[in-house]
Amino acid sequence: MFALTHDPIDHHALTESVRRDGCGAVVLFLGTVRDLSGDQVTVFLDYEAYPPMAEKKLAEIEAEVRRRWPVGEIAMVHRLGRMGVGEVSVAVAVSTPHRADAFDACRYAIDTLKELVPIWKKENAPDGRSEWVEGGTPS
Amino acid sequence: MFALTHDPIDHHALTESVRRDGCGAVVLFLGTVRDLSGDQVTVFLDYEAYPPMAEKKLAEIEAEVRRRWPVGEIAMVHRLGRMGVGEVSVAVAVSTPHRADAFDACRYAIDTLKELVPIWKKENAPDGRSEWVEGGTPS
Amino acid sequence: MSNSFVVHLFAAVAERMRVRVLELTLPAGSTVADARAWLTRFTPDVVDLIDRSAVAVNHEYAADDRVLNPGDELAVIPPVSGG
Amino acid sequence: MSNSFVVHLFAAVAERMRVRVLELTLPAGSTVADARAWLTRFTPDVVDLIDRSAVAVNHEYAADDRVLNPGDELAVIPPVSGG
Repeated sequence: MFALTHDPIDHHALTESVRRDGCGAVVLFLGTVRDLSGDQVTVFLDYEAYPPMAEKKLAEIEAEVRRRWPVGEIAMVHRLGRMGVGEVSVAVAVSTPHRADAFDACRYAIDTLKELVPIWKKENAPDGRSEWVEGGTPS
Repeated sequence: MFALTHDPIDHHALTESVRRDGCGAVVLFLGTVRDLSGDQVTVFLDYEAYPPMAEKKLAEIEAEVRRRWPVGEIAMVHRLGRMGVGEVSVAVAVSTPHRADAFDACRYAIDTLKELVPIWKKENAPDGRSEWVEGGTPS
Repeated sequence: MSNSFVVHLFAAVAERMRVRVLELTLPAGSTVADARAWLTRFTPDVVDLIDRSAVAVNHEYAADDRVLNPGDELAVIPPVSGG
Repeated sequence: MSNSFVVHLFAAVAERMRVRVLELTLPAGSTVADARAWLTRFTPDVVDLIDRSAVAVNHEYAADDRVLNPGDELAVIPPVSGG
């Protein structure tokens, strides 16, 4: 399961949604808005996506995770729009029978999401200045 | 923070308890009771601990995690007593500024917990038979 | 003969150009590289940024030698920073 | 001269021996190995299990050559399986 949403992410419900009787391990990753980016104070972030392509890439990541690990369930949700410090921008939850796979699968999912999914964030400083963050160049 | 408890683990509260404005990453690990152990059907588990030593080892793990990674907060809770399939036996939540550290720290914590903390589980099968599980030998 | 392509722009590119979608007309047989060349000629203030960006065709990252077909949807994908 | 030590037993060891705590009296200068030897003599049905177990002294894993001091708390720690 994956989703883009403008609403706050219910990461508790997300965690519960991946639990399975056959899976002894659940790993949840939460990305939250930090108060500092380097030395720069952030007051809020704006996230923008290219939705049809972002959903295509998320579907590919989900398929690849299921192909590589014995996943009970995987759930990835990215929030879009404006978020204040401490709010959850992205959540990835994975369940597997054993714990090493849950860690590896969750980490692969968030690493690949951050590398390939067309979503961008703009940091907004207290003085009103803002800057789009550049991560890696997708390829 | 670490704890041994006979009550159900509130892993949602645990996750919230580690969130920090300076930490952009939270990783939560949940260990849950599986319905199968190998080919053997499990109906419930009994967990037993050597509490003073378990608490000493948990304190050492927390200190080592804080020494090795820039941890905002870490919370480890292990439940003791009888648990049915699907219940959470252990939860570890860690926050750090960046995600690689959160994954590494959480994984180190649960791996070391399972290696060193004197806690044992007994698997109880539907036919009434039970068996203490042997993990690794601590050293 | 020429074809028209919808091009989506995002984030810093869209903000600096003040354009989020445009229609680009190129000769038949043009490639992703030709689309890039046109965009950077048209928008000297974001040349560096477009050079650092990927181009997607129909929601998939595309190499510069990819030939464009009628109806292809293009997008300039600056270095992503989701998560 | 001899000393007495409280020894805690757990899990399969405690269950098979039907003992969770016992007091062990050993000559002064005895080591962890001596405590192991006494326990395995006393409990032939769990010799294998005790051989696979660690011994903790005062809540810390201890090597076999560790000399016991009056008041030390011992525990037999079978292979752990928490988590």
